[in-house]
Amino acid sequence: MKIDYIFYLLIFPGLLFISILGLLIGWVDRKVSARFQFRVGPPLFQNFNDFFKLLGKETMLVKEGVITIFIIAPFIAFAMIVLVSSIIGTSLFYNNSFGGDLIVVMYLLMINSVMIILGGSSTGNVYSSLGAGREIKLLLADELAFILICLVPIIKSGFQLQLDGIVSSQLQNGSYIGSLSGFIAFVVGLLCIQAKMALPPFHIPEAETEIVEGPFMEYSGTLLAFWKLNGFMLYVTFPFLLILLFWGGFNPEGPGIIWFILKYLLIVLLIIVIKNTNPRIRIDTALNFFWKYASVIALLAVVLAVFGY
Amino acid sequence: MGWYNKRLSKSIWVFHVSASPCNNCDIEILDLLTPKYDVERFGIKLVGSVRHADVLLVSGVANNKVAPKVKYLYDQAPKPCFVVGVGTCPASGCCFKKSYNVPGKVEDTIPINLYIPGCPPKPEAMIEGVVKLVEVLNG
Amino acid sequence: MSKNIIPVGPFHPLLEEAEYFTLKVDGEKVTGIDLDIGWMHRGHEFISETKTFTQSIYLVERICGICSTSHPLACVHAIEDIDNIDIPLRARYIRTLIGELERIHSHLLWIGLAGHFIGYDTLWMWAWKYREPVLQMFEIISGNRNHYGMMRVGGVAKDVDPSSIPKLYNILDDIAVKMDMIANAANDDPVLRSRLVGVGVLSYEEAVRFCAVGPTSRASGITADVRKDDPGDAYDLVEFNTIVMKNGDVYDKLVVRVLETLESIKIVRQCLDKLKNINGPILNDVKEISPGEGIGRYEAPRGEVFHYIRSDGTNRPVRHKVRAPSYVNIPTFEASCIGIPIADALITLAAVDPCYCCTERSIKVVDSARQPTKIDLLKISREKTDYLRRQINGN
Amino acid sequence: MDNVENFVSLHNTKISKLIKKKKRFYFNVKNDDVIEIADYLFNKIGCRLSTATAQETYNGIEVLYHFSHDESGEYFCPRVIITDKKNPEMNSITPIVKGAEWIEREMYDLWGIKFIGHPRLELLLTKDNPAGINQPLRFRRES
Amino acid sequence: MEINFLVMLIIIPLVVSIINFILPRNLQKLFTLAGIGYSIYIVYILYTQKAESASFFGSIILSVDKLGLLTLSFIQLLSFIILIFSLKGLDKEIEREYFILYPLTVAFCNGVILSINSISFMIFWGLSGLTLYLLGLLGKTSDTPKTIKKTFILIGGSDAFLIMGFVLLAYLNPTINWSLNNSQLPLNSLSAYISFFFLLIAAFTKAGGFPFHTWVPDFSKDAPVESAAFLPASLDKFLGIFLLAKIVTGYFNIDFSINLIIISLGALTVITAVMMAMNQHNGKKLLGYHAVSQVGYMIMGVGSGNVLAFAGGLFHMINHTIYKSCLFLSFGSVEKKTGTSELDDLGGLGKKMPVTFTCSLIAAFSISGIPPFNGFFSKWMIYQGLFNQVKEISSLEKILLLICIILALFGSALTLASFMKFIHAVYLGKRISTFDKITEAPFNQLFSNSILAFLCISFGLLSLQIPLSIFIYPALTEMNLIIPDFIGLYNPTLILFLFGIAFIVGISFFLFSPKIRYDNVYLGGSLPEEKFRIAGTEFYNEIRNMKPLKSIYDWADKKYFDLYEVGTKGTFKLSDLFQKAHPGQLQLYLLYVVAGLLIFLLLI
Repeated sequence: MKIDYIFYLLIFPGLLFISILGLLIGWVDRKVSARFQFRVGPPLFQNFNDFFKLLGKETMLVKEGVITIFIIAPFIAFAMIVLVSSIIGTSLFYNNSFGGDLIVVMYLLMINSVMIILGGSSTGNVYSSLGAGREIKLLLADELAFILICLVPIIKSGFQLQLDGIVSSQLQNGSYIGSLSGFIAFVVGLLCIQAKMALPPFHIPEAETEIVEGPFMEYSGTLLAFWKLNGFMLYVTFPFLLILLFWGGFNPEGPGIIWFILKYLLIVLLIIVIKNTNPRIRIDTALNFFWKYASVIALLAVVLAVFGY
Repeated sequence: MGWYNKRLSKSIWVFHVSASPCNNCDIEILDLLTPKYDVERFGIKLVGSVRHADVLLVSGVANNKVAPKVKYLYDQAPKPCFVVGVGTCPASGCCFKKSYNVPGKVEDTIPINLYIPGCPPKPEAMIEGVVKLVEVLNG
Repeated sequence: MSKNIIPVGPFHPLLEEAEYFTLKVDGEKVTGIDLDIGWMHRGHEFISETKTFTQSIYLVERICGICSTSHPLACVHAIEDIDNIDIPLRARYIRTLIGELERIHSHLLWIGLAGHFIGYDTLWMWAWKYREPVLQMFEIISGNRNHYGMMRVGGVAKDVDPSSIPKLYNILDDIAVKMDMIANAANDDPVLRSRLVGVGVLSYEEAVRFCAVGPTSRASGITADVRKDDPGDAYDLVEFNTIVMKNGDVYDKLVVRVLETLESIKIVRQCLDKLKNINGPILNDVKEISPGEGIGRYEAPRGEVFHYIRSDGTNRPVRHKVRAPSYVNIPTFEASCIGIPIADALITLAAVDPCYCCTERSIKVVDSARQPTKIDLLKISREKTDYLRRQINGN
Repeated sequence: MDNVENFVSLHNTKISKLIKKKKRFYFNVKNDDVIEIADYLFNKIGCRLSTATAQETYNGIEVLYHFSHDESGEYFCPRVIITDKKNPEMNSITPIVKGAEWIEREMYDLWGIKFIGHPRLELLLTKDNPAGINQPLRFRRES
Repeated sequence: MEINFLVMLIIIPLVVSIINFILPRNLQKLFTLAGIGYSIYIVYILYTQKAESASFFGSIILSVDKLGLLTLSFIQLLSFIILIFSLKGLDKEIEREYFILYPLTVAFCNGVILSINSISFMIFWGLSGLTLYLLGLLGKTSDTPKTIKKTFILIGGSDAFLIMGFVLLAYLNPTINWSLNNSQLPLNSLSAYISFFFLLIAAFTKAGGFPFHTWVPDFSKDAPVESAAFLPASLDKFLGIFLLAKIVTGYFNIDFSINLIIISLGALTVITAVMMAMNQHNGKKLLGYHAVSQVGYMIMGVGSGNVLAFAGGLFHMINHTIYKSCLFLSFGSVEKKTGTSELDDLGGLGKKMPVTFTCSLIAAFSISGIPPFNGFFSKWMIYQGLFNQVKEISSLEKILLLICIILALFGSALTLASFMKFIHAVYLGKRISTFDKITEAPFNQLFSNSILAFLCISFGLLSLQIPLSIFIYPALTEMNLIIPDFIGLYNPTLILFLFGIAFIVGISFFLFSPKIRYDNVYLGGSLPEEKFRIAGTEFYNEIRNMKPLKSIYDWADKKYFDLYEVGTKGTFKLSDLFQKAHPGQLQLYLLYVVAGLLIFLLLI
């Protein structure tokens, strides 16, 4: 059994798969954004080049900072994303959960933000500290709505917490996105993952023109390479999670694989469209938006789900 | 090293150092990113933090006040880091070189690897300069 | 209470230039701002020792790359003001044409950068895409994208080629369509409005107190436009409106700039119409400047550019003072940035379209290279003698 | 033009050497009167302070203010001549016109003119300058 | 005579405390250590052999069941670890009193747990409140007397409720004769309800549950940090939750609607306390609010009526005492070194105190429920239990319970946020130059912190193997509660193992790129001056200033939600009224007399 898990973790759907897919999807993002802006955009392997170039660069450490945290933070976040992705991916592709259920996944997903905060603020840089503060506020903002939308599939599957249970329940009874509450939750979930990935309009923590990339300001070389990679890997993790929770998962029979790819690309495309048509909002606006609107709508979805709509 | 340089040549992240210029080179540098010239297709990206930079684009004459900061900035950049002087100012001092507030050549402050002359250089010239840098890196 | 201080600069990606603020913050709220400039100060005094009037026009062009026609224009106005030099009609139209094209390009540049500052890169790219044709027009007219070198005392250096006018018309029509689109977008876009309305308000009273100029003051309700108040060149011959808004927030500054761009397109079109018909000289050759003082001003994209030139009859100015619009607009940060979040404060900092190169120019063309007159020599020798005598006497 | 005549008639004891050019009025005032004149121009007529210029001549240091009356496009330019070149001092108008703060700081920086009553008289452009530039725009004489 | 170990558990600390009156300081420490060590040994013995109950005055007074044993063992363990921490570094002036009071407190707490008779329970309960008061008095801040008075009044009030509750219980159930054996009183009369709620109030006040929590943060702020770690963070939690567990399983037989009320109170505790904690500027007060907020999870678990959640609640009680003591103690080390507990003045100590920082970080991760630390496991068990519960109830109840679950889940995100601020303000960020010479804490403090941090990790990873199967499950089986075989899919060791593999793969990239350079902080070219720092305490100003929350926070700042403050204010208002009626004028008194006479006559 353990060998299987290591295969899941390292090859498919874990490390190798999501890092390569993530970098490629990152290219799709950059390319489509460029087309939005009447530009040509980068070549296909641009993100790979960026990554390997950063690996070869010098790593700068801050004398006064807490260096250990500074160094291990990106790798912990990296390992966490790989782990979560392989848990989600295994449930999707093999219909087999291991390691944890949805609550574990929800808590594990917070580690990325935690590591950004710890790594960023370990240097004592004021911008990083500001960015860390914004990151944690953003986490708070989207977490409430995210918890609420995660409850919808739990309720609809008869209080199943296992990911494979949610998938198989959908394979039997149809995707939750077809129901009213599922659809509402999916839309809110799309906004939540936008915020969780810190993409525009929620790129508040690393606002380049305000606080100079925020927590990533001091990072360079290999460590920065891994932060960038983490960011791209989230392009895989979160859409997969959304598909798993709301959109019927992955049906290995017949044209299921094509449907899956189309679903995935559609979600990525929606993310890119939202990304390119909005300015960065303020952190208090984000808090207001998520707490006063998105969460209320998500709560509505939860209530609807309880009553079976 | 060759393999690495090849990667570097395909992914140049530039940081813009404005060392008391007249703004024109700066605007033209930004112009490079915009739809008409779009240097992102060569993998060139403008970054906000010098820690991420591969190339510093220096414009201006580096007056007394800003010169030590430019030097400090260069020290803080992770190596290998190349410096490109954009415009006539870093190359010769343009019309400002006799001012009381201009300490001398920018070259005295930080080592400059490549000059792109012009007041301001056309974006095409800058792209050519970057291409030359890439050629140097590759071989 | 708030012990937290954030340095902004000298190399901050907010602005392309080196600048330095220290923001006092309480959490995300800005409670105090301190400005430190001088990073761009190039001090043209010693450079200019050998510059003649004509040369100094090219020198002031290098004050700032974005207002690279406003400074020369104000400079030649100042020189012309000394002797009341008349300029030919065609030259007046050409000057107005160049000036207004510059306004379009500068405002588009600001709109794009403002988009960049609020993290709206799509707006940035779109605005700059539509700015390219303006630069193309400059290239057709003057041969340069940025430093045009068009101004001369008594006229302009280069004529507009009549054969290129239809081409200019075409490009202008293009720009006009795109500008209409941007104007509509700025009016309707709920996202932009939600981000910019009510941000960084500069009230009318504060604007008066700080003597703000240009779009910064016009967004606060001050009706001041040099082009109307003191029309030089062809501004009294063309029709246009002064755009004034009331609220003084960043959104109003954006709207003022967008609408001004539309007005500029109107003016450019009128100039091109006239240039088709008017023929004549473009330069009234000025042989020498008599002693005296002159004030020249011009409404640059950012506000009033002010040049003061004093001549003593030689071919070099005795004193040449430049006051760029950003110089008076930048201190308004002290009024508009307090009490708002950092994210808003930084876009407010950018909203006056600050140009530090202009601010810190300090051009002073002192005549230390001029030949001292007989009286001066006498005076100096007397002072020297006095000095020596005191030395000898042992004081 | 009404403004000017009113102004001249009100302050005819305080101004001297009035030069009228087309829309530009240059006149000399004494150091003691500059605050009153500035107050009148800024608060009564509603002029905007464009800028101020200092200049060293052989007679002393001249400080020339430029007040712009935007409605008519007229310029009022009061000129103060400081004769003490070693230790130039004059009254500051910053308490009346906030916009003069930087202008006067710049003059303090580049010419060394001390503005009495300025709320924050610090170097403006060459502050923290490592080269130690000192009043660069003054005449430099060897002795 | 055969030694009764139960009596010994009370007698030995009591004797240690009495002898400590006369011993010199160093011997005092040794003696206390030996005493507590011996009580640990007794607890071990109690595990291995069946304990006999002790009888006095003809009735069984002391007895122990598995739940009590579980509580006892952790009381001894935590007391021992905190004692090691206090050996060195305590303020010299209070050392003497501290080492007298310390074993006394342990004795009384043991007494509460061991009592099977309600009278002895009440006596020990009251005495433990008294030692809490005395230990709090050792604090040195200017607010100490006020705070301690408040604590004493609240705790004393809760004692009164406890007595009334027990008296009512005995009145309703006369057969048991003041004994606390499982009476399983059904809630069918008003007096039963009153008795139940009186006991609930006592448990809530002791544990620090909403709305009787207000003494905990103030006490944590003003008392010495050892006392704060010892009492509100550890022992009082044991006592309060022990009583709550007894109430809901032993004394009363309750139905689900009561459970729902308790769960809602728990969720309210979680969310209100953590919202208050987020905006604190004093480190100890922040920790105090978290001590309250975590009680909410225990209340939710223990009061839910679901076996799994009950086990989770008990487990969370153990976990909470471990990580909260660790947080208090490590912050105590910082406070002793720097001399301040204001978060605004601290910062950047992670480099100077690496071990303390690591322990603190692990405890912070535990409290915010980051897998695979222990806090997560117990929270996860509670969620599992609640999700099992939610299947079987009506829709409206479902929605209410789901909202409670949402609040609890979101509460741990808020906890995380609050601790990110705490960690940032104390250990990360920029250090001010006065702290440049600070060194690591003394060995005994490091030792106890490390033990606690180690417990956090091991209880998280081996939760099924060690704490659950050794301590908690036996207690549950004794109560005839059946643990389901499958409690949910979460395998901490597997997760850590796989995480470790991915982490090693990642970090090997770094190890193979040896080009490393040390440099100053990059601040856009400006030099890293000392004034350029973010304290981190203002992180949540946006939340503080949000529209509806702002007014709530303002009210909270004015102490409108503090029952004690409202009560005192009300009392003073009332007495003011009476005072005004007595101005000392003879005529007025005469008028009163006449008026009273008139009323009297009219009434007759």
